[in-house]
Amino acid sequence: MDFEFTEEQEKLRKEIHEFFVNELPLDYRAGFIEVVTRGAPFTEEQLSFGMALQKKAGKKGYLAPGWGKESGGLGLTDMEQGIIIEETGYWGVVWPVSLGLGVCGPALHLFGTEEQKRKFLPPIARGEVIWYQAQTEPDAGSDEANVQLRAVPDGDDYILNGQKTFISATGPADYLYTLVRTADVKPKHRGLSLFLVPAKVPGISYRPIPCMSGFTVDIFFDDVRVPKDSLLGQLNRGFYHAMATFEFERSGTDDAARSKRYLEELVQFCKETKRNGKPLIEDPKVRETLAQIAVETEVERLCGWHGQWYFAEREKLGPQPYNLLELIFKTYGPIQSKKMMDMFGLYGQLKKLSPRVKFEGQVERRWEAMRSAHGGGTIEINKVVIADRGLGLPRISTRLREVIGQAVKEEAAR
Amino acid sequence: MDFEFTEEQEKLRKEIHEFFVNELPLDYRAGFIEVVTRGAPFTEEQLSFGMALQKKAGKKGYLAPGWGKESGGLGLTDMEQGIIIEETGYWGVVWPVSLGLGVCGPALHLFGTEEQKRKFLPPIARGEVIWYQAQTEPDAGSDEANVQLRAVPDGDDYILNGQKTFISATGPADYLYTLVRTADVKPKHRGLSLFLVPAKVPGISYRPIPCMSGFTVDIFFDDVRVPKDSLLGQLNRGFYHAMATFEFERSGTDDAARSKRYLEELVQFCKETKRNGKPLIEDPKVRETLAQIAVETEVERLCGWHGQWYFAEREKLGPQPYNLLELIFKTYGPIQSKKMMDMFGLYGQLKKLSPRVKFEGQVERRWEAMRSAHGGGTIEINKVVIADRGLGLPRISTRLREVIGQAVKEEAAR
Amino acid sequence: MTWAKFTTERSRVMDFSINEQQKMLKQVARDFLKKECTETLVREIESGDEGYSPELWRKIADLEWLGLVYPEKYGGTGGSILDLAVLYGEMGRTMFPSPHLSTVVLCGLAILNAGNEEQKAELLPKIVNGDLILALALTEPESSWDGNAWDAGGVTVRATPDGDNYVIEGTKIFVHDAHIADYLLCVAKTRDGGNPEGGITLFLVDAKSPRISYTLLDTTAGDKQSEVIFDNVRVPKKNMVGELNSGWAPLAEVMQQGAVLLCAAMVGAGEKVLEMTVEYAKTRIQFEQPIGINQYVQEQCVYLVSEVDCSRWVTYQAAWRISQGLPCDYEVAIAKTWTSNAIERACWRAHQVMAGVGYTTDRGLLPLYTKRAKTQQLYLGDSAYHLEKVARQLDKWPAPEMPKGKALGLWEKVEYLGTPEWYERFAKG
Amino acid sequence: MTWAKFTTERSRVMDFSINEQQKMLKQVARDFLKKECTETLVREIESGDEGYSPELWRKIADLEWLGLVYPEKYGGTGGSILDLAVLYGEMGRTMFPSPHLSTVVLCGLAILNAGNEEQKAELLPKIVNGDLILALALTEPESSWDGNAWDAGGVTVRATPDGDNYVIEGTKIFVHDAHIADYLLCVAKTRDGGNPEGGITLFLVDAKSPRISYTLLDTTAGDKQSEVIFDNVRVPKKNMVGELNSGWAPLAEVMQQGAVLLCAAMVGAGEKVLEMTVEYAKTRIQFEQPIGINQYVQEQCVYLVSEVDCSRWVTYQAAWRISQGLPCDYEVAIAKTWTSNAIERACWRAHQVMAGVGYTTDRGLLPLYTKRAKTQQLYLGDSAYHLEKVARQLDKWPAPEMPKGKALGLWEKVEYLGTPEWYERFAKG
Repeated sequence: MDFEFTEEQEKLRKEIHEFFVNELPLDYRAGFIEVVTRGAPFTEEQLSFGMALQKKAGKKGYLAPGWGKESGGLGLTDMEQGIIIEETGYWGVVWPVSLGLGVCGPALHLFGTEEQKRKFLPPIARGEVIWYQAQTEPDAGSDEANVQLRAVPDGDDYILNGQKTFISATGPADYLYTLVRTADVKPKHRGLSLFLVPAKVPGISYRPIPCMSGFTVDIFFDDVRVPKDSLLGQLNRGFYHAMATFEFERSGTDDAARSKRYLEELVQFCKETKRNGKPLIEDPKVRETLAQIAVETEVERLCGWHGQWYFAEREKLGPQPYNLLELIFKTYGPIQSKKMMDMFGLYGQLKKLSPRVKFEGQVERRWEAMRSAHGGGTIEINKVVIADRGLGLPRISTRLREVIGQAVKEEAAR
Repeated sequence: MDFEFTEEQEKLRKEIHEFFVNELPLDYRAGFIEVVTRGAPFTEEQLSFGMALQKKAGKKGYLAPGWGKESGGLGLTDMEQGIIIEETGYWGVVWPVSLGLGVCGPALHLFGTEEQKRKFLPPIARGEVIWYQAQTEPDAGSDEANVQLRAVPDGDDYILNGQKTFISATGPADYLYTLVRTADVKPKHRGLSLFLVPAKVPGISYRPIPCMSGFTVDIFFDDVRVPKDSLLGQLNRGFYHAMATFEFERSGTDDAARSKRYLEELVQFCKETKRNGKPLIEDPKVRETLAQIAVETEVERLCGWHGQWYFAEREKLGPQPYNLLELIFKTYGPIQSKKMMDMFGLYGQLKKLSPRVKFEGQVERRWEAMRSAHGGGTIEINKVVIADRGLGLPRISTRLREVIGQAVKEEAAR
Repeated sequence: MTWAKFTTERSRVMDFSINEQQKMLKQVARDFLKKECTETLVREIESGDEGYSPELWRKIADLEWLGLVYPEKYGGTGGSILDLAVLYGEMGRTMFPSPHLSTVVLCGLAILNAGNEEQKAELLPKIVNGDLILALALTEPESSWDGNAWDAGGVTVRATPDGDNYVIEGTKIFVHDAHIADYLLCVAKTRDGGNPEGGITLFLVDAKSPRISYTLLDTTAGDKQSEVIFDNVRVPKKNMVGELNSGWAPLAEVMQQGAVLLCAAMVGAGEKVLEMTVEYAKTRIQFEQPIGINQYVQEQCVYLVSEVDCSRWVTYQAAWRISQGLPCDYEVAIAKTWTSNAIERACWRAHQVMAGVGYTTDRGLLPLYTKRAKTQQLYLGDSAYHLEKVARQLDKWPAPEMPKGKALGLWEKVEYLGTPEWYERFAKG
Repeated sequence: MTWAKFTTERSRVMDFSINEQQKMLKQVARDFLKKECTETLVREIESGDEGYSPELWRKIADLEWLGLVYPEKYGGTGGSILDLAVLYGEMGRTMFPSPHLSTVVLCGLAILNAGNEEQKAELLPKIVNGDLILALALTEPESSWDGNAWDAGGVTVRATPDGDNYVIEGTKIFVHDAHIADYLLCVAKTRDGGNPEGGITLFLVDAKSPRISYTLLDTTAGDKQSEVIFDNVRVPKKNMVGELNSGWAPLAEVMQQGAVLLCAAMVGAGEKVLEMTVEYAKTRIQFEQPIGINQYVQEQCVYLVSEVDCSRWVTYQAAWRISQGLPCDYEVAIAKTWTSNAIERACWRAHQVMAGVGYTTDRGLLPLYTKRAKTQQLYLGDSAYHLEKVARQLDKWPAPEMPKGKALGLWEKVEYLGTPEWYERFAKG
């Protein structure tokens, strides 16, 4: 058992830390850096800053430190990767290419041809491109296998028709990583395939979806022609490929680090700001709130590192049965954000740009973002996964769902 | 709309109030009166006090004020009944005959023969008897229709064999109100019947089940012979009869009144007791806790009265789609009891009879009782009922459950 | 199914239903708002600068909504706060954006209760006709931070007599509807020392007076709240509402009324959010089934019902008591504490069910319901504030009455656990 | 399924697994306790007066559990607090009732750290051999109520020098295992004024001394805690452990160790409760299906896992840091705050799943797990106490480091909502 890092690892951490200290602007705010580097980089200036920073980090190999050097990585271990991700998270930085790094990259490693790897991996690792993960559809949310975007073979090509929705748009995309129906079979999971599609080919169009916080898009595919080598992995194995890749999304040391930085800024604010003549941090209720959040943040940190460790040890331990990070984050995050906002009384409702705003409106932004925190699936789906994979509780399988669905319909018709 | 009572109703309330003020002993404690009048009247003295008080109340008609005079009631309306129940609840009194009053009595009114009514109702209303509601079985908990206690006709009698469990024992029983299988059919609900059985006939035996707080028993039926007129209502309609009667269990103005009295005593304790030289009630955290409980208690009170009002208006409004009282009580009760216990620090763990105990150990008792508050069904079953009857959300019907159960089994066998 | 009737008759009291006139008012409001207060309009107003629709304001004047609680002599229809609560439920349901609370309730009722006959005769009919918009200037930058925004002790804006005028100096903030108001009802400090409640005076200030400046704030809900700076603003003495130093009592009363009406609006919004959520749960298909078959979804819906129903009961109880002129401090504080939190939770539960669809701001109004609930939670005292008001009632509770029967020592010696004494006798006997 | 291996090698640090020796210790303990510490025995001890089994105490001495963390020179095996945490996990799992924490950790380690060589040589081997039971007398009636039970400031029991003796006067309460102790380690005040931590001295008091009286308390968990009254009890000066007025530092250290070990015991109990609950969810049939198919039941089980797992990580982190001699104030306080609450919640969730069966006290141990968790939550500082300790660490946090790059004004002017500037270029381009 060990809860610290080697000297070399600490040196690496310091190096990354220094990188951000030197590269991030003086007028940085943890709560808003995301706006530049992910979320919705709003202005052109924000976007170019984010891309420039990403390329600098890519040049140093910080984006994909665990990938081999031939793919633009540094060939470091999972633990070093965890450290770099944690440090990146601490500064609130989420790379525009994050989905390329966290989803497409792993999928390419696992299932890509040598040619695909050569073509796609290095630009991702260098931070030169932006990928969208185009998975959700109007009728395929929690039910991820219910994909209707359809690919039909046509000579050396496929023709794609259909729609994706709620796709996180971290900047102007270069490529889409997308799950497509290639066969009508039952169970429906067995007729899906993964495709890598350039974002701006004829027939693809976009529509913005303004959201409570952040920005997503609809993507429409209207007779989109892509060559056959756009297929990633085996035909009709796409759902299983995506699930296998999913494991790589589930470990993360950045979430807690981001929360920690945010908490540090809030604690500092509470030390510097007085209420009724006394620093806010001396108010018993504020004190209790901050300490409770600190406890939860530490728990979140250990969840993240446990996942990272398990991932690193996976050959010894087998696939990870469950990961609690998301459950903890989605359980405590909304409560924390409410408590923080309540601390600010009437001022809690002021947005970033409002006159008289306090703490740069960070509590308002966070509260709003946490009202509907379903990125990566709802917490309910998370619970279903833990109950099934982690605990082996009886499971409503796909086949069973079909039986039930049919029976419900019959009963309704009676 | 009206949230108060008529002068006459207030007079009635005062009368009941005076009754309890005069009859209850000086050394009364709200948190423990239940021990005498329900729960587990422990000593013979407690039992005889409880029964004597019950008979006094019965003589005045306070036990079943809504029943007709021929049945030992006062012929008052549902609202007056609500007032009497509320006042009784305020003093923490739960009559040993409560299940007779709340369950058997209504069932007799709804489904009993004239002879059964004549025979059974007046002794209940006079408080001379104790009834158990013998419903739960080892394999019929939430699944109330899965009853295995079996009645087989034999000449003019039925012979009963089987077991009931977790039966609240509010004193030595005179009669059992019990749900029995009288036919093996599908769906299984259609083969059950209600029986009224003397508690001490040959073949019935009891086994104590000590519980976290309170006391329940197992009841074993070993070739118990009862005459055919022990049947209440129609043969094989018992489940539906029980469900219809269930409505009478669901309105209740006593729960909140009991909580209120308890809160009043706690508030008083917090005024009289100092911590660090200041009355406890001036401690911001204690203050917040007490006020929050007061808010929830008022909500609980209105839930109870809304149920009572709806019940009184049922001919105009139709059957009550749902009742929130239990949901609220079972949601907030455990949290309240924990918060109260936490207020007491190390002293919170002291039981009633311990040296150095504070507030007579009432917080410890309540905490313990609320750890496992499943009387009247788990909160989960309550949610299922509200989702189905109240909201019309898709329902897993009995037939469907059988389909699923079968499919799960098949799948497990694969 | 018919129920056996054990009891002989019904009682007319403890009645949770609204009466026939209220039902009619509700229906008219529902129909009107459904037609006029569309989603598009709500969005336009949210993103616009005015924060209300002058055209609709005129229309609701015609519907007599602006005079609902005023006496007939001022053009009103003499309704009660309970009637108004019914209307607020409907306005909350569609998030109807208007300065009704500011104008009619917080300022108008303060004038009705404390103003002189001349003020009432001049101003109230104008309010009723929709010709006048008023805004209450109470909360201040310091008090809003220190937690006494709604207490007399938080008022530092000062009015100093100067000839026929008073001169008002200081800053108010979070003033709803100030940017469109004709007059501000300014709560000013006019005496030092002593109980602060005895040193408050209300002034009607012409909103266009020289030396007043306004800055719109940018809030969660996009509602229109302003900072208002009074830089030695001169107000004629005749604009004083009520007596000198007697402003707090009428203000406290309208704040209670306003708080309950905010609750009523939240309840109406909660009802709509519940309907949207249950509808979504029934119609959204995933895994071949409506998602509402999942207990995780049912759980959210079930608690949504309980949040909304309980909020309705505590709110209507408080509104009824106000309407009856009964003591209501406890009930109002409970209503605002509970409802503020309950409707926030309700919205959160709706988001859990509606996930992505509930998250978009162009495909439904859930985000706006969520954010409005937050503003309403904060306005006229947040939960913590009203919880302390509840606590102050507990302070006043008398010691619980003790019975008078002979002491029996029944609880002295025995724990209640284990097998009771009588059991053996019963089981074996 | 095998995973693609992107990375070249594994790191040896940040390791959540226990080592081989610890695994062995765990297995031996599991087997031993399964055999010896049966449900029947736990019940007997709970309802008995002694609160432990002298026979098993002897046996665990033979297993070297009493000397696990002592140096070899005193008969110990030189293990770490982390090793002991592994053992406490197993003891917690079966709720093994013994005075181990009092004797070996709270008193024994205090003697090891602060005692003189003579005391160590005399007492520690006896502890290791199972010949000595000790109890820590720290908390007092007033301090336990006022919230400073675990602070030096709460100590009022006074020791006054008198010739070769000290005379101890005052009352301690909630003293675990006092009724069976050979010696009490009494925490006494020996100086007035100044920082209270500088006026505390530890005394070994012969438990059979004249003028000490004991009263057993009746607690939730039926564990054995006593009130101990010192009525001018004479203690020889040589029984002072450590220097005069220097008792607080070693005491604070063992209290941290004890707190973490309590957490480890709670984690072990939580693991068992989780297993019982999941087993019940899988095997209890209602409505023709295992109840675990219901999401309501799954929800409880899923959170049970998270409560237990997260508790394990915070606990082991704290134990590891103690074992490594690293600063651990923050981590210990977090461990005790989190685990105390988490295991209480875990037990509550188990009750929700196991309903009636979990409620009976003769068909399973769930009620006792629930009640033990409560005692352990309260002992050595409850959640509120440790939360304040966390807050004191926040007080010491430095200001967050700010970056040094050129200010870019990227956040100054723009809200982040709506459609971003670059979108049109991208979508249309």
